[in-house]
Amino acid sequence: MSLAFDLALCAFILGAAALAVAGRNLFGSVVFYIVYGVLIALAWLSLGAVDVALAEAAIGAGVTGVLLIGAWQGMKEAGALEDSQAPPWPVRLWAALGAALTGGLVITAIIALPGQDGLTRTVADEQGALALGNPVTAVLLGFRAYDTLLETLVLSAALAAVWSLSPERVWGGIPGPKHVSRPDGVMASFGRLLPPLGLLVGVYLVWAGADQPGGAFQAGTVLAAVWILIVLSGLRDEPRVSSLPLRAVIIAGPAVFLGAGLAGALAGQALGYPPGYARTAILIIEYALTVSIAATLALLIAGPARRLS
Amino acid sequence: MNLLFALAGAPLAFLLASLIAGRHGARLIWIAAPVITALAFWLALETHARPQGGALGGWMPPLGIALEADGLGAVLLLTCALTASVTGLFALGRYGGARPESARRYTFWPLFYGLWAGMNAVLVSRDLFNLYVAIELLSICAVALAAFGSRQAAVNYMMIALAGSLAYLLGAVLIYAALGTLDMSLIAQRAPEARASVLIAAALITGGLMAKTALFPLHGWLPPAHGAAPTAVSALLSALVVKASFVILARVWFEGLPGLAGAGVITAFGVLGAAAIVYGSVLAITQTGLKALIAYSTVAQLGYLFLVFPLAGGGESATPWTAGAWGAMGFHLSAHMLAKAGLFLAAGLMIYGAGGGRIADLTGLARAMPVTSLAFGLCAVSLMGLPPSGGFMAKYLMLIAALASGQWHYALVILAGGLMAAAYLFKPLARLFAGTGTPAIRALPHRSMALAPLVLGAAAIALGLLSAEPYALMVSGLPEAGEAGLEEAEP
Amino acid sequence: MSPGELLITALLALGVFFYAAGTVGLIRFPDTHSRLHALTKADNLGLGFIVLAAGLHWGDAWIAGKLALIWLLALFAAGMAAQLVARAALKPEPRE
Amino acid sequence: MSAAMLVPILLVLAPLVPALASALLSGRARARNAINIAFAAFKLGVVAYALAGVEAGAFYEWRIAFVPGLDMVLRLDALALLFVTLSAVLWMATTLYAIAYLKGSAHQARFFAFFNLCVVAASGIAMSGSLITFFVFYEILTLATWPLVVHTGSAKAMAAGRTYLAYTLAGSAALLAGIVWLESGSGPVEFAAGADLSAFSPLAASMIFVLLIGGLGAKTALIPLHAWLPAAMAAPAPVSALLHAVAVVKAGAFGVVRVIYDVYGIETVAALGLGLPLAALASATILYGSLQALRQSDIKKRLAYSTVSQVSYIVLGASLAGPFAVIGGLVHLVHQGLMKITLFFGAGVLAERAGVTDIRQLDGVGRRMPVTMAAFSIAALGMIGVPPVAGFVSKWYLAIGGYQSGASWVIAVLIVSSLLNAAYFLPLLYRAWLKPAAPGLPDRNALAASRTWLLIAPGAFTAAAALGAGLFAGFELSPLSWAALIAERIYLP
Amino acid sequence: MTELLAERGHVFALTGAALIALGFYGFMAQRAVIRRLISFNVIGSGVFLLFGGTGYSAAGVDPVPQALIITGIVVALALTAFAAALAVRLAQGGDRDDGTDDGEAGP
Repeated sequence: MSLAFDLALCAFILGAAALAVAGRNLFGSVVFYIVYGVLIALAWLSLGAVDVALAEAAIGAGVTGVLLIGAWQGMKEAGALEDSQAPPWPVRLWAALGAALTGGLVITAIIALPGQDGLTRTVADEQGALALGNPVTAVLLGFRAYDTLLETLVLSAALAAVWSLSPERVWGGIPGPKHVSRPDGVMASFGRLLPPLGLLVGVYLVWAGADQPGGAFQAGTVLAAVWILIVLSGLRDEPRVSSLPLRAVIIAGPAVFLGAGLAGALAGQALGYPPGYARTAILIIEYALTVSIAATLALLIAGPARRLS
Repeated sequence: MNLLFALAGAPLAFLLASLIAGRHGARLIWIAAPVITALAFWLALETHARPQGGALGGWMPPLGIALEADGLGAVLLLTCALTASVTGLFALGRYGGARPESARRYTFWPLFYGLWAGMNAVLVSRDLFNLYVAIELLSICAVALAAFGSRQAAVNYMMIALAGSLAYLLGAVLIYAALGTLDMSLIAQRAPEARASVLIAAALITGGLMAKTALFPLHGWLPPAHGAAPTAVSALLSALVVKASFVILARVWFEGLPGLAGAGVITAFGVLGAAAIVYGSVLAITQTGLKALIAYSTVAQLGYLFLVFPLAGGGESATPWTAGAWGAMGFHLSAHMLAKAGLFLAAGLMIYGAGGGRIADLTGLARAMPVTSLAFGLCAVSLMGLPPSGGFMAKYLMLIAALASGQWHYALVILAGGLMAAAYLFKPLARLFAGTGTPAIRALPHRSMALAPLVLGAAAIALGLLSAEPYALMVSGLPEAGEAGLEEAEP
Repeated sequence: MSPGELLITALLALGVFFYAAGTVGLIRFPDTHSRLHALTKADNLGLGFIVLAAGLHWGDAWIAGKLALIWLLALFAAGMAAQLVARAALKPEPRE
Repeated sequence: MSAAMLVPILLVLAPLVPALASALLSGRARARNAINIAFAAFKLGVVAYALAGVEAGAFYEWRIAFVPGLDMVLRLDALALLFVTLSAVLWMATTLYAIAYLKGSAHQARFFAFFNLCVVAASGIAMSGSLITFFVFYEILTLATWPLVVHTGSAKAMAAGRTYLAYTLAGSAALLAGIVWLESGSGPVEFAAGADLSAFSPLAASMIFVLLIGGLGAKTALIPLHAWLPAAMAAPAPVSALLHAVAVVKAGAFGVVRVIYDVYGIETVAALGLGLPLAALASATILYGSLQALRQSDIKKRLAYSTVSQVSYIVLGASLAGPFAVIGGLVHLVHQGLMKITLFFGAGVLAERAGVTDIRQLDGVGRRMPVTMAAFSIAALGMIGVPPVAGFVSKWYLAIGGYQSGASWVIAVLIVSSLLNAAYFLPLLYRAWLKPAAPGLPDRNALAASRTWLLIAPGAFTAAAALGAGLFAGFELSPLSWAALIAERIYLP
Repeated sequence: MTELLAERGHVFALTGAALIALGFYGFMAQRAVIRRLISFNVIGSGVFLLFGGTGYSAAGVDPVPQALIITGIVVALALTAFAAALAVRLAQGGDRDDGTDDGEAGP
């Protein structure tokens, strides 16, 4: 990818970001944010970080975009959309000054960076012990597995936090609006056609994650998208918030991961995998994580419980 | 190192268990409290011999993550375990019992264990990015619990938390870009190589953490959030959450970048700390609502912690304990943790009993609720820094460090802070004793709920009387900058 | 420019032309439905030509197959999105 | 746990048991009173044992480290024992008195809990062997006495509580400032060793001294820090008795004595030229207190101002160099305690039984309540300094001390103050004994019926003790000889 | 070629810095929560772009930052999800709205 393409891409990114941040109409800003997310994914592709590009496209642009559209919808229904009045000029001036200062600081810091060669070689040397081809997965689930463990728990805590906002009278009910569609219409037929393919792609992403770009989070997002597709096309309704199997699915991934960590601790090396079995252990954890992440992301998008029927 | 992982992992396990336990989620606290406190106590015993630590999964930094707990970490883990256990048992009154599952009764427990796990994770880790994820887990649980009270306050808290975490993340990213590692001990070794970038990164990290610790002038979000939250939640927020970001700040400056802090930075911390003490106390004195008063008291008490930066060295005085200010920070952190949680729990009981949140409604409650009033008194004694409490030991050691190093202006601020604390804490205390008749109060869900603040208050007082052991533990394994002071310590 | 490259550039030009047509349609047409019509038809066709051009450029059947699959999925996505937007546009604005 | 360590712990912690018992047995008054009396007696026994021990040169000390190098020390030296004996004796008397006085009134459980806590603090102050220990118990005393001052909960009591807190907490801040400044330079200060002031310039040492004495002055009611004492009269009588005669005021004076003798040492104080200004301040307080007492018509307010002036005798004694002044100051610590508590017991009985709170109502009370008024009169005469009551002994030694140390104006001050004492006490006695009974006074048998011996006996006992301390001053175990023993140990260590 | 490649890392790093400044402006200037969330995400992706850019070398982006960025993206998602839900719930119900809340069932 040539420098010219990069510069053009960066220009587009900055343009999309400016429109997303300072756009007049809120819905317009949200849409431009999604465009911005996709462009950032392109930037990661141009940098050769395919894992991150996948994550950014799926989670950064995709799920966050859907969340923001959902929030916009919620605000519209609640009549709290008082957008398009520009903030008073002193605030804007101070914000601009602060932004310039921060930007300047960061740029001077970047320029003053010594040429650091980072840990690329170290990861390459060490990842043999985990028998994993993909260095990113080796870091995510091997060297810095503790970060990833905490992160999955952050997701579960976020879900508990979103559910804590449910009005008491509908607790135990179903999150999200009721979607209905003509039984044989386009939505219903596509809703039946695409999920198997989505499932296939998701499973492939996890399986490939060990040696090529992919992994639990990206796959989880794809599976969550499949779930949303099914619900959106009215084929199935969201599960009740209080259903036990749903809760079991949510905690399955983190529980397996934490269990592996604690088992390692009992065996003398916390979060350490038994020599030789590292790859299998990591794959098991990844599969469990994918299922839980898919469920958690879908439920985060659906939001707090909203209706009982 | 396995013990440290277990200490961070145990609350996580209970988080997951409470997610699936549904109606019986509340009863888990009866298992969680003893288990985690026992683990923390075991760690304290181990750390007494030598600081505990090790690389997770066997991968040494800079590649892997190293967990480490020095004396201060062990004491804070134990105090945090005690406070969280007692507050958890107290919360059974509202979020437990045989009642059917409700949104709040169900989601309180995972958020409670998430908060506890976040605290433990912050106290055991020395890796900048790992601390970021831990403090995010802590923040999301804290904001969600604050939303149990006032959602508007929770939104403001969320915005500040987001800004703070971004600034911290940016700082951590720049440090990795400059030094190629995120582990504090390695950062200390490599810091001089890229002074300019590391300084900018440190400024960003400090700004972010100051926002999360609600240090004056970034404290606006704390009083509404802590004041309006339900009792158990405000106790958790004021006692535990604000301390985690301070501990990270102290670790970053004392262990990560010891030689880097110029005189200007250190005095800035001192001045901001002093301003926080004065501002918080004056605001607390003028409050009419009891919980608002206690919330502003938190803003003031946090100011004391920031005085440790200028006082760290304490000068090579005749006093045999030159590490005074580091020990003082340890005492202040743990005593405030116990006393503030106890104070909020007692205040919650009194407000529930008297049926009104204003200080004027408390008239004569000492007669109607003697045990709760005694607990309120004990906690107030520690917050005022009057002997024989842990708060007094902190104040005493800080004063010694201030005068031994010739910075007597900080001593004046500390003494004035103590007097102002007495002013705003005796206001409700006097109300309790005023009036002649015994006011009618609403019966508490469980008679034994008043024991929770009493245990915490007694612990705060005991920390002052039996202070030799905790002190010895706190100063074991303290960073070299903690003893020689931020400026003198060469990295 | 060898004949192969010539063909690829032509296809790319054709693709870009259709995208431009779709955008013009988006700006000019009065109501939502006609705009939807323009967008789904023109852009997808444009995408088809670009996919064809890319396939030829790399010349590897495996990559061309994957690109075709991507185009197919894009069609599905565009179809469903059009359905949703149309249905949202039809429904009277919820009582404000 | 050898006896050397057990005795100090027992003496300090003994009252904790009745404190907890009172709090928990809020229902059964009889059991609570029994426990209170039992433990007061038990403490007296331990004090007697300790007296014999220290006389024979035994050494009682208990030590626990706050922080390595900074120890909480409880040590029974001669000076400590003097104050502990006084507090034990008066605690027994006040317990009996309080039981009778508060019979039937509300919230006794809380009263006795904090009452015993005060005694813990007072004995802790007496036996503290290091400056930090002194400060810890000094503050516990403030926290324990405040609930007693606001016990009734009336608006007046709350206002008195606020004033009390304002003065004592400000004083404690000054005291802490002095202690920390001193200890940051000289390391932790123990009373036996005293502080080495080498690290301080004379000016700094003097400023520290002013801070310490200023901090302690708040509780010693030196002017201008005395305003809380008259205001605290809103508290019930046993509280005023305990506050003025035994605990709070004496703690301040005892602190001044400790600072002068054991922290700075008499020669340093004299060398820094701090002795005379302190003596002047004490004399000013003596005269001011007496003058204010003259103007009060309420009995308890008059006694309060009298306390303001009497406590400064101790400070005067301590500030004058010379063995006699030392003896005079220390022995007045005990004598003033005995006499003042009798006066307050008497005032309490008058107010409780006969409804007499103002001087004008005193006419003819002597015949109606002979025992109480007799005790009251003995104590009043003692305060004036009429031999053979104890007051005379301490004033006599103070006069000699003043003369010996070349400050002859002290004798003038003592004479003038004795005259003033007479001016504000004699009218009370004259009205009580020589005036016909006022119409409003309840008649003899009404008083006889409501009179319980438990209310009157403590006053009589303490009056007899005051008389005894004067008559048998020469006796080997009397306060005077004990004070001489202390002075001897100070001058010939 | 290599310094050009390294240069490309810096292009994206500087873009990241610009995005941070842009997002900072948006976060500080706006009052509506949804808009501030958009700015938050812009800053977040800017920081990650900077992280990736500075970690870029001839052998591609350093895998440790890549892993941390994926973790960071997921954490940012969790925060955005909760913040959005909180903002909507505040807009719907006001502050202490539903009386049906299990109320002051205890202190």
